[in-house]
Amino acid sequence: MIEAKHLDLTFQTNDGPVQALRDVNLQISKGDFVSFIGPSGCGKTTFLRCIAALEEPTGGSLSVNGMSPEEARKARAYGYVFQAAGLYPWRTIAGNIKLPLEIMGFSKAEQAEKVEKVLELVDLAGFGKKFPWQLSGGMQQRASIARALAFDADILLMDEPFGALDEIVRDHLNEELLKLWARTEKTIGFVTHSIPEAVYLSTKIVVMSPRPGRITDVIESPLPKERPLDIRDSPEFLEIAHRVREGLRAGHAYD
Amino acid sequence: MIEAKHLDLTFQTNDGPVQALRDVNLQISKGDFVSFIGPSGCGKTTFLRCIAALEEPTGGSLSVNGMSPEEARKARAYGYVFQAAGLYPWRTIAGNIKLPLEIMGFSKAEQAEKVEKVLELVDLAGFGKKFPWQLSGGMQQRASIARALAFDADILLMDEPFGALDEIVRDHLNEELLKLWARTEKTIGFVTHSIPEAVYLSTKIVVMSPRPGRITDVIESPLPKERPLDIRDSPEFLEIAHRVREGLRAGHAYD
Amino acid sequence: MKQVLIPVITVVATIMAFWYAACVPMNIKFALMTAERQGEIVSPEGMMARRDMSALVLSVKNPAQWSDTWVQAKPRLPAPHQVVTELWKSTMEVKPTSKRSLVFHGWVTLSATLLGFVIGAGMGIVLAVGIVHSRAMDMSVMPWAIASQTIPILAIAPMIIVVLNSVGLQGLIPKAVISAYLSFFPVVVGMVKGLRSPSPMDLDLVKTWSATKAQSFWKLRLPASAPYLFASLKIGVASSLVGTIVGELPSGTGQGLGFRLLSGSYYGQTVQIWSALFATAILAACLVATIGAVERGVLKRMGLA
Amino acid sequence: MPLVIAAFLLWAGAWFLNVQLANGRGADTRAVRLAVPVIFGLTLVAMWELIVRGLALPMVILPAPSMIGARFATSIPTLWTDFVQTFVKGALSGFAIGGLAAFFVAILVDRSDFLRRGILPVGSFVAALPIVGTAPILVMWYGFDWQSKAAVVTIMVFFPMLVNITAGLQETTQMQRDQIKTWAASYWQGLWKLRLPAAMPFVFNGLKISSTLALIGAIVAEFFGSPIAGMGFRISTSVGQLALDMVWAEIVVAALAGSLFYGGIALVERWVTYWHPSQR
Amino acid sequence: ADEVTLQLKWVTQAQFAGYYVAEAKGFYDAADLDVTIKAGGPDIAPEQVIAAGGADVITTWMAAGLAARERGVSLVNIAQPFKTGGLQVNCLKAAGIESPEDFPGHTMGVWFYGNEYPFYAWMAALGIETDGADENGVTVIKQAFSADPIIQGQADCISTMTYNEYKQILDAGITEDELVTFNYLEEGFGMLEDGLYVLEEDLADEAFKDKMVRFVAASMEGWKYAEANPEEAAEIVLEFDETGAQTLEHQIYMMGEVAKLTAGSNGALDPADYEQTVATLLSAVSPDNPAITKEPEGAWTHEITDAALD
Ligand SMILES: Nc1ncnc2c1ncn2[C@@H]1O[C@H](COP(=O)(O)OP(=O)(O)OP(=O)(O)O)[C@@H](O)[C@H]1O
Ligand SMILES: Nc1ncnc2c1ncn2[C@@H]1O[C@H](COP(=O)(O)OP(=O)(O)OP(=O)(O)O)[C@@H](O)[C@H]1O
Ligand SMILES: Cc1ncc(C[n+]2csc(CCO)c2C)c(N)n1
Ligand SMILES: [Mg+2]
Ligand SMILES: [Mg+2]
Repeated sequence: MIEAKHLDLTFQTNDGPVQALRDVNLQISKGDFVSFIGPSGCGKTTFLRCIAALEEPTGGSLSVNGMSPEEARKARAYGYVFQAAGLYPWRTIAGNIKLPLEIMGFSKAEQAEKVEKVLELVDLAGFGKKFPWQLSGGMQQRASIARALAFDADILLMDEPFGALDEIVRDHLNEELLKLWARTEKTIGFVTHSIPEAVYLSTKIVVMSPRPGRITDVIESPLPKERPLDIRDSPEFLEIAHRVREGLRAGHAYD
Repeated sequence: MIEAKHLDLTFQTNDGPVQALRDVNLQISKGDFVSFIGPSGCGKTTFLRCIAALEEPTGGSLSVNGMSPEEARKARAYGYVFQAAGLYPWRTIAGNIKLPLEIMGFSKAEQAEKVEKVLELVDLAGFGKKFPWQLSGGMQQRASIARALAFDADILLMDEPFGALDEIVRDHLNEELLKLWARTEKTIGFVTHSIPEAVYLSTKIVVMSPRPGRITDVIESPLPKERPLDIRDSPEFLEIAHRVREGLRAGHAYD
Repeated sequence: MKQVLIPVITVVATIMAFWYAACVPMNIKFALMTAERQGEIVSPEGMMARRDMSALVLSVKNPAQWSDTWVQAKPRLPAPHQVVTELWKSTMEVKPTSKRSLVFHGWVTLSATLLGFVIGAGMGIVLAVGIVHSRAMDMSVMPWAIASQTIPILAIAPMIIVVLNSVGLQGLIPKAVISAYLSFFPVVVGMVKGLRSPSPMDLDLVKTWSATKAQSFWKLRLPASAPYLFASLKIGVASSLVGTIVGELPSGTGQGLGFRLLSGSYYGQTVQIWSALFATAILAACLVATIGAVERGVLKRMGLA
Repeated sequence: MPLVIAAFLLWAGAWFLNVQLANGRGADTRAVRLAVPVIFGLTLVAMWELIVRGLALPMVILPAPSMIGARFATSIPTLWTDFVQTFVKGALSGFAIGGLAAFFVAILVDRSDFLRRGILPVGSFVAALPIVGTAPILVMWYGFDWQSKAAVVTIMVFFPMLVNITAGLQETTQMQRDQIKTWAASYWQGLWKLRLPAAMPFVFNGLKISSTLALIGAIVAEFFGSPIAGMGFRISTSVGQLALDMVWAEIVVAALAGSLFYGGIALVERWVTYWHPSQR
Repeated sequence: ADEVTLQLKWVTQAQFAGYYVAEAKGFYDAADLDVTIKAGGPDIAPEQVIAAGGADVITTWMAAGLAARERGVSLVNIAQPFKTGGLQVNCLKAAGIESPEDFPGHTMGVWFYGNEYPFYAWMAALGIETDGADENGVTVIKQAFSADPIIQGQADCISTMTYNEYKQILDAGITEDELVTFNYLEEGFGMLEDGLYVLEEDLADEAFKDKMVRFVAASMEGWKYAEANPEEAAEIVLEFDETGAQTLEHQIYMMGEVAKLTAGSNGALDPADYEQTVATLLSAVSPDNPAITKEPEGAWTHEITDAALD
């Protein structure tokens, strides 16, 4: 459903060209939960941005639902969650979630209804009238996820959405995200630096390595769809985590 | 060597008083590696700041090497590493490391020599002439650690120094930090959100809980001083991690 | 409130003390001359003997004449109470519609200032929108906007007035044009900064929703620029007032604080100059405070304050 | 009339060219960065010439650029003396005095919160006193030569500089200040090693604003009394003699000097604050 | 009624009392004219205003009028209500000045903005340089339009008008016998002040000419009324002053002095005075004094006054 073939992307910078992606091949099917993991600068963000048509590949081909990413974006196929919550401080939580709906031209009634629904989904019912800075970091991040969910895009792209949160909150949001995914059957692309997080969430883990950014390993997870938090102590889990770690080390600057 | 007795700290804010620390009792001996873990807002940073005399406790007593924290600071007992690298962009890496040395009045020759030494220690030999923005986040963080080490303070206080790094770099720096600690016998106070990190590094883990901030558990680690990275898969390790997680959960807002 | 009031009062009191003290050497020569004419003994005697002496020395030698330095009709430096009295007389003791009233002149100046400010700020905003959205405009207009501000406005103000006069525009409009010329620049600079303040991430976000240029302007850039806009509006309104005053100097229509300022200087009426000067500063302070109040209101409603 | 139409056609053509250049391939090269504003400026000048000729405006209303250029070329010695009198003696010295004074007061204000809360509001009120009102007073006090001009400039420059330096000194993060505290640095060490360097972007912002103010202030002050040299003197007397070409020649000098001064400061800024994200 | 716009050379004051009186007393109305009087100011050049079409008729000094004529603004003097001029130089005796020979080595305040022509002509005739005070030169400063420099001790000599700044010096406490006064007229460098000028091309139009005839006649009626009733004239001027800054006392004084200058004129230009002005200007052409470089032609006419004074 998302298909990258021999994807290349080179940035022209003052210091000369930087090859951010080289010969990236990947297939993501509908309903997959794909994690991207790899050291800083390996091109995870760049790849996600290519999918969302925020970046123009310089080589190879990329199709989304059989369309070009540009067309898919026009068809509003994407919900994108950035690393920081990125809520607009001059809008309330509800106002922030409403924003993409206004832009996409939903009616007032639909807007209100959808906002209500997603706020509930991320456990923020009742906080709609607050401004972002009146909420804790974790709550803001959930609001930002709610915003990406509000217009029911098929594909959810999340770039280190939980990077700034503490472990307990993160665990909690991981659980919630899995539930949501199970319920909605969305396709999710997810960037993280945490091995346990990647293993816990994904059906497919893509390990990348830098200079130039390329895919070094794609691991299909044998874990069941139903995943309690303590699955993380199971041998299968540790086994996959080990494989991811090895893959990472191989491509890393140290060692 | 550091001793807190019935320590209280209340901030006066516009919305009324906020009790950040309540009845905190803790003894840290010379050479200890103490980690502080706990949910956001539980007072970890505040406690570290009290030790470094950046915050004035409103009750109880706190002594460092038998002096008041203020006196200890004047005696330059502390190396403090903040969460963000906080390097000055207008100085090179070497210039940044030199800064505290200049302030403390070391001679030029001593400065150069010490800079050389710590740059080596954190694997940055050869990067002295670069500016901070020319380095990756991980390298910046190491430079900031080097700066805190340069003047050989007895006590190293580190507030989430590795929070912004990816897992592999973090593992690497954890190893290095342990080696350094073993070699120098410094006393280290270390704030983290990561349970494995806390367990891996510490001789003593302090679990805190918020509203008001207090210590809920102090765990002495039975792990040996020599710790290879894969000690993290050992049962003792998992056992301690479990105890920390339980302690955290007990004090956390969720559940 | 108290945290601001006490320091301000202290500083003002200090300035007052210095001011009264400064009046002595500033006005001593005239005081000595009048005293001598009235037969008092001053040292040294004779106006010409004093002409080239330092005012400080004269002040020290003649403490008896100090009090005379605070009550002269046309002093070099009027004493604070003289200025305050004149301000009071020309605002409170005459009808606000009388041409002797500073309220009347203030109103004339204010109306031109407001018109000029609206034109200037409007132009500034439009230019900024253009600059942010068109690279060609950004590259060509900005350097010339800076250069335009290095032109001494006082030099071209008379020409602007003469030219506008000849096409039948008089009074308010020429002043407003000059006032607009001075106020557009800070607004352009601040507004460009503000419209560019959304981070690349913010911009990418609306892009993922396929927002049009207009949508991302109204929903993202404009609200994000609000704090910058208000900061530059405050500078702009102050410049606007300066512009109006400059426009009044040569215009000769005779109404407005600027004209009052100058006509004071033709006739050596220092007290009148100073009171007009303070009236202008008070007017500026009020304008800035008004914008500040609007700012607080708007930003509060936007959740930004 | 045909000339006027030609002017607008020229405008349209040049604008089209600029749009092409600015959105074209080499838009980031130095040459294009320079060419676009230059083309814009030249177009304005050409339009001016065409319109003045087209409408046959009398010279005493608005001289054509060619006349101004001719006058400029023949009056270089006069323009130079005026420039020295106004810019070098009046504006530069006032600029330096005002900047230094602002710097010292900023440190005072920085050391005492009481003074900050007292001086800043009063200072902003004083700054609102219109220059055209204070200039005659200062000429009365400091005489007709450049000293009174420097005094006017000092007053104009002082407050923007003070505000910017004070804001700049607050620019460091709490973390940076805490950090330097853990090293037990003295106030002056902290100021010198941390807060001043951090304040530099603000200081330069203030310098840039002040640079245009300084020249304008010096010129304006000359309207209220001057020796028989100086840009303000020449402008005001030439208007009376209806030598509008001379007036504009002086305005050109003012704009040139002002822009160069501004550009020079921007260059130094680049060099001093090389580390700031806006310069990278 | 026919509309006429008059641009004055300076701010509203008794110097222009005749026009304000004619307006207030209805003399213009009686002549079927609707006159707009525009006050001037320090940076308003009436010659520029009339060239730009902002006025039908202006008052200005003849030197400035002739200079403008040479620069392409074809001004023509149609009437000269001021017979003599009020421009003078006042010096402090105490500074050691008794006669023009004493000027060198001193600082002199001069009005520029087109008023400097007589000064430079005079200095040229005296052989005094104007580039700095030394044994045969003076330092010239550009005096603002007030008497401050002599009062503040910044200059030893300043320019004054008999009817204005001179009184300010006296008011500041300097007495008449502490001052020496040099009147330009008496020194032989007098230049006609405050004449009425229009554009030559306008004069080709008979209707315009007729308007001007009525205007000059009514204005002269105003002047004569003002001379006869100085206090009432001063009050009228005060009425017209929009700044509210003038004082009655000062305007009465000014009216008294101005009356001395207008007394000898019936409105018609005396060609002998014109000749003297031109000769003075031509005698001292220099970069400092670029008023005129050649004998002007057609710069005045008696057509209007001849008709008006019938
Ligand atoms: N706009 C750009 N211009 C030039 N180079 C860029 C640009 N964006 C990214 N790069 C470079 O491309 C490479 C890949 O960057 P990318 O942001 O995709 O990495 P990442 O895997 O997301 O890293 P991180 O974990 O730090 O977010 C890096 O070397 C980066 O410096
Ligand atoms: N300067 C201050 N003024 C008022 N309240 C403060 C201040 N500093 C901290 N607090 C409050 O004190 C409490 C403890 O804060 P502290 O920063 O020590 O938490 P923390 O454990 O370090 O949290 P985190 O993990 O988010 O860094 C919080 O409720 C915080 O809001
Ligand atoms: C533009 C202009 N300014 C000043 C004068 C000289 N002058 C004539 S009357 C007068 C008012 C004071 O008496 C002054 C200053 C002038 N002729 N034209
Ligand atoms: Mg990234
Ligand atoms: Mg903290």
